[in-house]
Amino acid sequence: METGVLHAAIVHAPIDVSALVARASHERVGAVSVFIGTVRDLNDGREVSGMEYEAYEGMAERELHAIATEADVRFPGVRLVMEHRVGLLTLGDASVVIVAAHMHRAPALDAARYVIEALKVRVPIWKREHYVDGDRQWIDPTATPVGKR
Amino acid sequence: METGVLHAAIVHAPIDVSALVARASHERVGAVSVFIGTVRDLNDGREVSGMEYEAYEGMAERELHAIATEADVRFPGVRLVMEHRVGLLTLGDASVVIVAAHMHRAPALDAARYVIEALKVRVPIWKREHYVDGDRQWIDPTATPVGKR
Amino acid sequence: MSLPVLLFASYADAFGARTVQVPVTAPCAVLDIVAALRVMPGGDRLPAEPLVAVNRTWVEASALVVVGDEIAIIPPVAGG
Amino acid sequence: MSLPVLLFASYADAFGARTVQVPVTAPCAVLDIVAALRVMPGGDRLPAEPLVAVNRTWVEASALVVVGDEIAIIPPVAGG
Repeated sequence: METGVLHAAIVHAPIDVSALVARASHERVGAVSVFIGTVRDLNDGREVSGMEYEAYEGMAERELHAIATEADVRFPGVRLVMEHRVGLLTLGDASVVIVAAHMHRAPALDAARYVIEALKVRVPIWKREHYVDGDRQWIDPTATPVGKR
Repeated sequence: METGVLHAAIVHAPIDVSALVARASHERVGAVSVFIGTVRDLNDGREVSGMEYEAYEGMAERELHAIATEADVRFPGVRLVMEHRVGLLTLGDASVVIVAAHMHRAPALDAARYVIEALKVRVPIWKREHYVDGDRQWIDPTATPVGKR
Repeated sequence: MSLPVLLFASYADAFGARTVQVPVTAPCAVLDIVAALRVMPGGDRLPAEPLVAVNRTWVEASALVVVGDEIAIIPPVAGG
Repeated sequence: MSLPVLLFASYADAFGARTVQVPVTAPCAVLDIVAALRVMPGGDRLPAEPLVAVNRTWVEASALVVVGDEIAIIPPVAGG
């Protein structure tokens, strides 16, 4: 069974979750952990109509692959498949899907979590919320939330 | 948005993972964590041809629901959808699927993990491995593995 | 009196039945049922302290049972 | 000399461009580029110590850059 990083890509088209799960699955695998990030309709109380993702593509894909490789080293035997979408997404769309499959459940769960946590802090991707009122704003996770200033 | 235990069932038919994910998803949700348990082809070095799951059905569904309710209390706002299949499954079949959706990723990931860990120790379901050589054997997770005696 | 007890998986195989009638005297605790089961044919494959559910809820060995309770002896669970 | 620097998202908006030519003198460190950027129009919206990548790898402010390097000033990331 091939293990490690099977697929780690920045994509422009909608993500096919089932296809990614199928790609990570294998008869030798007993556990598949999937994380799906989706665009939600409210942030800090403002009504969102869509989310625009921008990436430093050459570096983002490289960094995503580096994170997946770290997960492979930490959780040997894991099969990793992941995509992060960029462009203008609408409510409910999947922005990121991470699939980690393993013979056992603990490394499958841990590997998926490792990747999403690292992705959030290290992969050069940005998002701009489009609000129902027509306003748009880049999201800065390091800024103090409006409600907590 | 409705939250809590949306669906927790013991089923006999194949599990439709996409349908369960769709059921947990919602425009107000930003993270969906999915755990899929599958039948694998090797255990303790023996070649497996299939897996037979048996449940104490009335109690198993009740206990699954109780675990999901605990997860809802621990992780308020979570949307939980889950099925455990019983009967004779073949290699690669999903035996259990747990979907936890939440506005934020940490409670989504934690809730899915909470349910699968508790399910493994508390839900009255048993499995009998069918081997390629025709032998069959009930699995006892509390027994000392053959290789570690 | 005798009480019906539900068996599953390896325990059902051990006794060759999914339900057995267990002879006990009232008042009767779970541990009395287990002790009675262990001297029946196939009972040697039952541990001294198996998991037990009464009315679909986990109970301790000291729990009392009455006629009409749904009593189940539970093999080590292995779901997932 | 001047070096091309890549900008993204809110930083590209601040400078009104996705690439800017930054005047510097050799030898040149990342912090020199950032200092030069901060006095350009729109540079007031750049923090004193932004994230920087050279040749698609994260680097410290003290890292030296040479002509031909791909230099990118990275806004707070927000993927996922």
